Parts: sequence; structure tokens; C-alpha cells
Amino acid sequence: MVDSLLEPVVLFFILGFLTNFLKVELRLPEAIYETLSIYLLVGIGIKGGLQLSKIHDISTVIIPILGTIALGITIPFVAYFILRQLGRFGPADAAAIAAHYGSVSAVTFAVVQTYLDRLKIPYDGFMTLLVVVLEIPAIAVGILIARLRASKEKPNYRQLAHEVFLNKSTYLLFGGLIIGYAAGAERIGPVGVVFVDLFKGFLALFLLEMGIVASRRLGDLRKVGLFLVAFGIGMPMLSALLGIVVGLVCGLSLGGTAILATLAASASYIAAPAAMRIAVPQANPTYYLTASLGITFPFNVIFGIPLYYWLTQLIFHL
Amino acid sequence: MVDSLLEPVVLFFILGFLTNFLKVELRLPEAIYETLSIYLLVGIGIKGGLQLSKIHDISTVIIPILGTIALGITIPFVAYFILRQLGRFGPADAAAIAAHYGSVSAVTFAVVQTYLDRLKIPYDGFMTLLVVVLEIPAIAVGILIARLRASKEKPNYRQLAHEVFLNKSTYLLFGGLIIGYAAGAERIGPVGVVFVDLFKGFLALFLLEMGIVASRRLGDLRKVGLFLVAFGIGMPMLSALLGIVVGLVCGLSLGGTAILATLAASASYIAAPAAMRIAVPQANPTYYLTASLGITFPFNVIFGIPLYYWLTQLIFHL
Amino acid sequence: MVDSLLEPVVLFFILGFLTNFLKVELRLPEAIYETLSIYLLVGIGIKGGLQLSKIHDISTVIIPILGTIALGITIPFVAYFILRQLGRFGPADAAAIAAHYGSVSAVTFAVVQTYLDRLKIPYDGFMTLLVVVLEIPAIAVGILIARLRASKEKPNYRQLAHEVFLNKSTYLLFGGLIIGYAAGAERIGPVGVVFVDLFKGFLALFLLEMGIVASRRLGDLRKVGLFLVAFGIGMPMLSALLGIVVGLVCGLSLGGTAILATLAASASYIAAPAAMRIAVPQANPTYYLTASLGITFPFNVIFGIPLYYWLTQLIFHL
Amino acid sequence: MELVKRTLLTIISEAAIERLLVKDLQKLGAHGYTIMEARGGGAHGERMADEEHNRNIQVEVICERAVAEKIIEHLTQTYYRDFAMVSYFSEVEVVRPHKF
Amino acid sequence: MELVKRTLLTIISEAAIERLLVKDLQKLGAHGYTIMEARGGGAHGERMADEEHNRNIQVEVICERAVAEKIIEHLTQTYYRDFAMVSYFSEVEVVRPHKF
Amino acid sequence: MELVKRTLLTIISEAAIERLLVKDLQKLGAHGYTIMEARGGGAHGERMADEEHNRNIQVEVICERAVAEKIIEHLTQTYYRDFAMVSYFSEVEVVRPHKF
Ligand SMILES: Nc1ncnc2c1ncn2[C@@H]1O[C@H](COP(=O)(O)O)[C@@H](O)[C@H]1O
Ligand SMILES: Nc1ncnc2c1ncn2[C@@H]1O[C@H](COP(=O)(O)O)[C@@H](O)[C@H]1O
Ligand SMILES: Nc1ncnc2c1ncn2[C@@H]1O[C@H](COP(=O)(O)O)[C@@H](O)[C@H]1O
Ligand code: NA
Ligand code: NA
Ligand code: NA
Repeated sequence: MVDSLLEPVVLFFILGFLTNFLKVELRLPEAIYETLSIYLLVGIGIKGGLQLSKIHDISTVIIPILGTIALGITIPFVAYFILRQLGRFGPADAAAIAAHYGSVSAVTFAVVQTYLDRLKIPYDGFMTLLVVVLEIPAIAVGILIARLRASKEKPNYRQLAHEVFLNKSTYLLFGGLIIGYAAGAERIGPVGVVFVDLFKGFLALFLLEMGIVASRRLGDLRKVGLFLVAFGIGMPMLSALLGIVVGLVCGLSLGGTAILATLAASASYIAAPAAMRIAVPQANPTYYLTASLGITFPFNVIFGIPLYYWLTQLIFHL
Repeated sequence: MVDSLLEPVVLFFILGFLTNFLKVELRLPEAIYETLSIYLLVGIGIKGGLQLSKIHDISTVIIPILGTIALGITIPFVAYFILRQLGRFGPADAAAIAAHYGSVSAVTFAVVQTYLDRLKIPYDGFMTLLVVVLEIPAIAVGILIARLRASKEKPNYRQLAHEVFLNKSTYLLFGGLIIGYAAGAERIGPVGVVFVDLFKGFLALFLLEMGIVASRRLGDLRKVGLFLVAFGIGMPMLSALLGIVVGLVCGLSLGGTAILATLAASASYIAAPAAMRIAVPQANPTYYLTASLGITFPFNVIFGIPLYYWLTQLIFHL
Repeated sequence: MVDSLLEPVVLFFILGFLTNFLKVELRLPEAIYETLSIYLLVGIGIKGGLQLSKIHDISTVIIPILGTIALGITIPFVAYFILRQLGRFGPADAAAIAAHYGSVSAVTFAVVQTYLDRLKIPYDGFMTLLVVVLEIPAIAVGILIARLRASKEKPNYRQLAHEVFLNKSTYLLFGGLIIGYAAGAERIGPVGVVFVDLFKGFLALFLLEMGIVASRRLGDLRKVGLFLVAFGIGMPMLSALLGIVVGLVCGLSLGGTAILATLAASASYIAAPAAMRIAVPQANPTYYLTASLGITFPFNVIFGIPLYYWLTQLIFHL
Repeated sequence: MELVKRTLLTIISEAAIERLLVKDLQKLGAHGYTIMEARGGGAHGERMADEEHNRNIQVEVICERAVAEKIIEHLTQTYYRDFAMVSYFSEVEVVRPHKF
Repeated sequence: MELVKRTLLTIISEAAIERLLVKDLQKLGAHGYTIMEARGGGAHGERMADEEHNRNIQVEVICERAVAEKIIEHLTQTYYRDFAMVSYFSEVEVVRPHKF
Repeated sequence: MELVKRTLLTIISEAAIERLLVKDLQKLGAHGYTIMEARGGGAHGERMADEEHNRNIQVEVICERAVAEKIIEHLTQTYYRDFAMVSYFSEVEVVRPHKF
């Protein structure tokens, strides 16, 4: 645990996270934040595409994809149920928060990869594909629940499909995957140096900023109530368990299962908030932003990842 | 051809180019666009300076420079003539467009270098110098034609000279050249890593953005009419032929000639639009921007470069 | 001397510095300037932390730290005295300028490190710690003098302490130090590539911008009078001498002493101006900005560093 | 130079709904609009533009009084409940009245 | 839709004092404020926002006339001597008068 | 605190001519000006500031009515034909009338 705290990218996150407590005025400019997101998404995609290009029998990917889709549909429903029944949230707020927890955080994915790479734990070559797959259904399910439960309008299915399949994150991840796959290891050359070899350094810079953003969100902790704080820690653990089960059932490797668990545990804070503000305007953004960005994201980066890996090991060695 | 489409930097361009068709909302922030332009211009310059510092007999550069100046004066006149006679454009619009096609696109230069480097085709060490040389006369000629044909005011020659010799692009390219030349391979060290070795990765990121920008321009295609679309593809081919002739006459290598052809074919979309908006305000920016950025740039990056190289080979082996 | 002018990072600075004279319109976007500052501060910190992690007996650091604190308190008093007595400046202006010259420029530190690294001159592993130490007292002393001499209000000591210990620069430098120290050489890996190996390339880009900023400041030269111009060159030389004396007394190496001299000679232009505008609003920003940014910074980067190194050698070989 | 009175409608709201607002303006008869980045504070707390979701925009529309009234009516019904929003009128004089 | 008159106070000043200004506004009774990035020129020379220390901001406050007068009085005493600053009133109409 | 009436002239136009505009303003007697980044739409289509050539600026000048009229006259003759441009007057009150 202490060991994983000494990982430089985690240290960068903590450096950012402390700014709010120490009242240090520090922010990366918005333009850099946006550019780093684009860079990281494409970089994750390219790395995944290069790994994918080494898989011989592409049909081995089908079962994990189906399992991941099931996971992506299940989690928002479970989250919605918990938020409604235990948390006493209204349907709009519950649906919007649920969409966040069904979706994924690509940066958390990058951190868990970094974690496993350092421990030299191998994982399946198609994990990045699963990120894309897991991202897609959750936002759709969230919007659908919201539309059905919290508004009188009929959902605009065409616009919904566009938002879900062609949002910025999905497009960049998928585009990177295709570039990596099409170019392959021989052609990627110096482009690979910038997007793959330097990846971890720029991830560190991004995590500095994410730490700052997350710690600012903590200021709203009082506003969201104790239940949501507990949810922000408990829900990812529950999702991680579901992820481990799916990983086992679909025959993923140990490393792959730990990654799927982390993906399931992660909550979106880029695609989902933007989509929800428009699709479910009645939902209070303070709830979903504070939960996913202020609680779940730091929890996952600092404690969650080693925990999910440890849990996966435990279950694999049963 | 397919092979050249699999080049990662071209794939990045295509990834950007598709956004408009798929209605994906993606942009690199303006600040990054500007910074990457500066970086790429200096990087092109430094690489050129390092190559230049290896040339023993600097007098071999004189004939190619003179040939390039001739090329830079000829192309805008040819373009002006075609636009006036065949395209029935007014003098202001014709002059402004002509200036764009006489000038060069440094990014297209970077892409053709990348293309030849991958094929391991050598080229003359002074090609970057020719970029600077080719950029300078065209804008001046364009402004002069415009002033003589489309306005009553006498051209302000001092301001014109400043705009032509000391615009941002020329200054950065030339500054980079001098830094590369003065520092040389032994001193450039880690600065060379960032500006030369990582160049292609950042070029890819820039081309992602250029693809987005170019594809947005396509929305104005209806406004510019069929003639300009044809001009945007035909003019670069004509200029490429002129470039090949000049390359042959001046004794450039095969690679150098292919580069000169590409330079001739490329159209400016940074220095020229800014200069023309002020110097020829009556000209409609939609025309020159759509032609140079929406048509000629993508054509060159995707199809033009392999075509000009193939043409050069053909003519060299006559 | 000529040799040090051929150093690429210095050439980048000069390329920026000439823009104002040649009326070239060139600026790096504000967002990039800010991001590069953050990157450089963290990078300096990490490099220093890695060096620090190699020191066996940490107690050897105590004496140099004490000496540096003494230096950081002395310089602003000396500067204040000179500005009041010889320069006839009012107490507010004198105090504000003095704070700038007591504080340090982290970028100048990076340039002197680059200079010594290229000459392969070794220096003590704790120099980055001294940057932090030297930065802290000067701003405090400046604010204190100003409060005592130029205003009736009692200084708000808590806010003062916060400004001094938890300003952005100090936080990032110190944070980087801790990350480098905690992660150590084995863990820093690819994060080290971006923040240490690529450092010089990004420093070059930043110096391009600093050159532009500095040269714009020169426009205000007429407004500040001849005395301040002389002060902007004479004061750093005096401070450098004090720095050499402290270095000698505290037993620093030759390289370490040259660095301490340069640190003493450098003037702040990020933390100090922001702090002074609020703490001493009566002071005219044109004075301190022009002196520290327009005169002292370029002087140090181009001439000062080789000079201080030469002086250090001279005194060491007495 | 003859100057004619028109109404300047200013809307300050969340950047998230820029697209929706522009569509509404065009539908309700505005011939043009100007948008600027903004931040601020009000009943919905601080919106200091330090993250995408708390960025504001200020939208300005010069139009005839009747159009401005139609727009503000629409805004009140559509956005006031769920979004941070302030809007107000002021009186301006323009040179080319047909344009607005 | 009933519209009520309020005063729009606009302040253009140095970005360095943004925090101080916002605190002052809140203390003096403003219920909200909007800030935009600006550059410009005036008695203190060109402030073209090309460096942190010459960046301007434009602050807008909609409030009752009395509050606006209290604020401008305070600005005059506190900042006019040492800082680049311009401020002015204009008359606007709002829908929800209780808000301002 | 005595407040005096002045005219606020607002110009929205292409960023490309910022330099020319500022020179004109100074020549025609403005003592200061404020510039903000803007985007928008109007007769010249969408100018959404997503590329350098379709960036707008909003320029504000507080001055005497006569100066404002001279400026708007000049703008009409010099720029209205070739450039995207909108400008309008509004009435404001200032504290230090000699400044404007
Ligand atoms: N009294 C006011 N004066 C100026 N701007 C305001 C005022 N109240 C609110 N705003 C702006 O309008 C936005 C939304 O207001 P609100 O819905 O009250 O939170 C705020 O973030 C401010 O930018
Ligand atoms: N007459 C004016 N019209 C519009 N803005 C002005 C005017 N005078 C000054 N300003 C703005 O107010 C800032 C401070 O003004 P000053 O204190 O006169 O330097 C300037 O940088 C401009 O942005
Ligand atoms: N009716 C309007 N209200 C507010 N801003 C406008 C209006 N019409 C035009 N603009 C602004 O002025 C710029 C130039 O206008 P135009 O010349 O009509 O294209 C546009 O890009 C908008 O930013
Ligand atoms: Na999830
Ligand atoms: Na050309
Ligand atoms: Na110093």
C-alpha cells in the first residue's frame, strides 16, 4: 500500500490534492487540461491498438465484450436502485448519479495499467477495447432511466445514440485504437514515442490537475450529505466485485480481471456530467460531480486500485 | 497509396477530418494550436539548420535558391491568370487566392519529409532554406497584384517588406535554421530531442487539429462554387509540375525535387490569410480559406504527396 | 563567452529577445507560459529530489541552508539601502524592488545548471533545496520593510507567512523535491523522462517566451531612468559576490558556489510582482518589472552566468 | 448619422446550454448575437470557470423590444428553474436599424 | 412579464485585485457578480493582457442604485489612487427584481 | 458623489482589425478603450472564434457623445462594407468626467 503511494503518478495526484487544504492557488490552464485529456485518450487508444494488433485469434474477444456490456448495463441499475431506496434520492438525481457510476474513467484505467506494469503483471491485450465497450451502455442507460422516470418528454433516440457512440472520449479512444492497430508496431515509430513512451509523464501532469480539481470538489462535501459520501466509496467496491465476477466468468487473466474490476469501480467525470446536464437538467450537478470527482476518483487512485488488485488475487486463488 | 494512408500522421489527419462528417465535437484549444505551430516551425528550422551545417560547399545552394525565387514569383501570376480568365473572379479575390497558392504550407513540408524519411529517400540538405525562400515572394506578389489591380492606394512598400520578411512563420523558420546551424549536432543535445526526435509525435497531434479545421471548411464548399473546388485540386498539380521542372533544372536530387514539387503544390493557410485580410479587405475570405484549407491541404496530405513523388520518379527516369 | 552564446537555450532566449526590435508579432499563449512554469518548477524540484536522495549524510546540508538564509535576508536590505540612498527612490518603491532582488528566478537557476552540466562541472546535490530556502525570506523581508516604512497598517503576519511559504512557486519546487526524493531513481522511470530528460527542450521553449517578454519590458526603459538600469546590472554583480562569499564560507563546491552566486544575482519576476502589487500597492510596477525582467534577467542569462562562474573560479583559485 | 433605439438583451448563464440558447434566439427572431466567456457568482453559488461545468457565458442580442420580450419570456419558462441564469434589458442606439 | 429598473455597475480594473473586489462587493450588499477577461488602455498606459500583471477584468454587478453608489464610493477611496480602474453606471431592466 | 453622463460606444468586429481600430480610436479622441474576446453570429455568418480568422472582439469606449459620433461615422465609412461589424451607443454615468 505504502509502496503504491510512492508511485510518481500517485504522488503527483496527492500534490494536487493537498492544494485545497493548504490554500495554494494552483491550476493548470483549461486549455492544457483539455489537451491532456485528448492526448491521454488517444494515447490509451494507440497503446491498446498496438496490443490488439498482436492478438492472433480475434474471436477470443467476443465473450469478454459481451460480459462487459452486461456489466455496463447492470451497474447503473444497481446504483439507481441503491440511490432511490437507501439514499432517498429523487429519480432525476438517482438516474444522473447512476449514469456516472456505470460509465468509466479513462484516467483511472491508465493508472491501473501503470500499477500493473510496474508490478510486471500481464493482462489481456484487448482491455482497451473493453473501456470503450463499458463506456457506451452506461450513459445510455442513465439517460434512459432519467427520461423514463424523471421527465414527460419522449427520449430522442437518435440524439441519444449520437451522444453515446460519438461523444469525444469514445471517438478519441476508438480512433486511437484504430491508429495503433492499423499502424502497428513497425510504423508507429516516433509517434509512438510521444503517445506511448512519454505517456506516463504527461499522465502525471494531468493527475496533478485532477488532484486539484478533486480537492476543490471536497468543499461541497457538506452539501451532499453523508449517504453520498458512503456511496462514493461503497459503490465502487461493489462494482469492483461485479467486475471480478465478470472477469472470472469470461476467462480474463488475473491482470485483466483486476483492470476490469477497476474499470467497473471507476466513475465518469468528463463525458457523463456534460451529457447529464443537458439530458437531465433537473438533477443537481453538485451531487454527481462531488461523488464521482471528489470522492470516488481519489479513492480509486490512492486506495482502490491496490485494493481491487488484492481482492482479485484473493478470489483467483480461492 | 494505401501504404501511405497507414502512416500514423496521415491517420491522425483523417481522424480529425472525419469529425465534421460524424458530428463529433472535438477541437484542440486555440492556445495549443498556436503553440504547436510555433513548435513545428522552430523544429523544422532546427532540423534544416542541422542538415545545413553538414553541407561543405555552401555555394551549391545558390542556383536552387534562384530557381525557387523564380518559382515563387511565377506561381501566383499563373494562379491569378487562371482565376481571372477561367474562374471569372474579380481582381481582389483572384489576387488574394493567388497569394495563398504561391506561398507554402510548412506542415505539408513536414509531412513530405516524414514520407520520404520513411521510404529512406535522401534529399538535399538545404530544402528548409527553400521553404523560407519560397514563402517570401509569393505573399509580396499577391499583395502587389491586389494593390495594382484592385485598389487605388499606392502600396506601402515598407510595411509590405516587413509583412513579407518578418512575419511570424518566416521568423520562426529562419530562427530555427540559425539555431540548428549555430548549435550544430554536438551542442543541440536534449533540445534536439524535443524539437527533432519528438517532432513527428507533435506533428501528429497538430494534424489531428488540422483535420478538424479542414473538415469544418468543407461546410462552405457550396458557397465557393465548383470552379474553386477544381482549382483547389488542379492548381497544386500544375504547381507541382512547375516545381519538378525547377528541381530538375537546378540539379536537385530526386528526393529534393519531390519536396520542391510538394512545396510548390502547397498553399499557405496561416501567414497568407492574415496578411490578405488586411491588405486586400475586399477579397472574400471564404474563397481563399476554403480553397487552401478545405481542399488543397487535405488533398496534398492524403493524395498529393505520394502522387508528386510518383510524378517526380516518372520524370527523373525519363 | 561566445561559446556560451551558442548554447541552444540561450539562442532561444535571443530569438525571443530580438522580436521587439524587429517588430515581429510573436507570443506564446498565456496558457502555455503558465503550464511551462509549472512544468519547469516541478522538473527542477524532481531533479533536485533525485540528487538529494543520493546524499548520505543529510546533516551536511544544514550549514549551507543557514548561510543561504543569511544571504536571503541580507540582499534585500542592501538593495533597499542602495535604492533609497543612491537612487532616491521612495520607501514603497525601494522596498518592492528590493524584494525582487532578494528573491530568485528558478529559470535562471535552470540555465546555470544547464551551463555547468555542459561544462561537466559538478555541484552539490542539495542546490535545489537552497533555491527554496533563498526564495522564502526575501519576499517576506521586502513586504516587512514596505509595511514598516511605507504604510500605516500593521502587517498581517498570518497572511504574510502563507504568501511566503505556500505561494505557487515554492509549493511546486518543494513538491517536486519530495516527489523526486520519495520516488528515487528506480521508481521515477518514464515520469523522469518527461520531467528531467526533456527538461532542456521545454526550457528552451520557455526561454523563447521569456525573451519576448523581457524585450517588451525594454520599451519602458525610458520611464525608469538611468539609475535603475545601472542598478539592474550592478546589483546582481554585487549579490553574486555575496553569494560567492557565502558559498566559500559554507564549504560549497566550486560548481555549487557558482550556482549560489547566480541565485543571489537573479531577481524574481513571478512570485514577487504578484505579491508586491497587493502588499505594496503604492509601489509603481513599472520599476520593479522593468528592472528584474527587462534588465537583470537578460543580463544574467546572456552575460551574468559565464561571468559569475569566472569570478567564482578566480576567487576559488586565490 | 441618424441613430435609432433598439433593445440590448444580455443573458448570463451556464456554458453547457450555449447551443440550445443560440438555437432559441434564432428561432425567436434575433438576427445576430455575441457571446463572451464569463464567470461569476449568484444564487447558484460561485461559478468561477475553473472547470468546464461551472463556466458561464454572456450572450448579447440587439433586437426590437418585442423580440427581446419574447426571448426573455421563453428563457423564464425554459431555463430559470434548472439553470444558473440572469438576463436583463438595456436601451441602445444603432446606426443601421434594419439590421436588428 | 413585468420589468423593473435596476442599476448595472461596471468596473474595469487590474486582474490582480479580483479577489479583493469580489470580497468588497459581497460585503457592500451585491447579490451576484459577473467577471470577464479584458484588456485595454487608458491613463495607466496600455494593459494588453499579454502578461499576468497587465491583465484587466471587467466586473458587472446588477443591484439597486443605493448599493451601486455605496460600491463606487468605496472603490474611489480604496483603489483609484494606486490601481488602473474605470467604473460606470447604466440603467437596466430585470424580470426578477428581488434577486438583485 | 456626483455622476455625469457619458456615451458608451460598443463595437463588435473582426479580431483582424484590432490594431487598426485602436489607432483610429486614439486619433479620433478617445482617452481609453477596453477590449474583450467575443464570438457570435450575424449577417456575415457564424464567427465562432474557433479559428484565428473568425474571432471577434468587443471594443468599449466611454467618451463624450460628439467623439462617439465621430468614431461611428468613421467606422461606417471605413469598415462597414468589407468587415463583419456592429456598433451601438448606450448612456452611462461616470464619476470622473474629465477622464473620458
Ligand atoms: N447581481 C448580479 N450581477 C451580475 N451578475 C450576476 C448577478 N447575479 C448573478 N449573476 C451572474 O449570473 C450567473 C447565474 O446567476 P445565479 O442564477 O443567480 O447563480 C452568475 O454565475 C453570475 O455570473
Ligand atoms: N475611456 C475609456 N473607455 C473604455 N475603457 C477605458 C477607458 N479608459 C480606461 N479604460 C479601461 O480601464 C482600464 C484602466 O484605466 P486607466 O486607469 O485609465 O488606465 C484601462 O486599461 C481600460 O481597459
Ligand atoms: N443583432 C446582434 N446582436 C448582437 N450581436 C450581433 C448582432 N448582429 C451581429 N452581432 C455581432 O457582430 C458580429 C458582426 O456582425 P455581422 O456584420 O452582422 O456579421 C457578429 O459576429 C456578432 O458577434
Ligand atoms: Na464504472
Ligand atoms: Na505553393
Ligand atoms: Na536574488
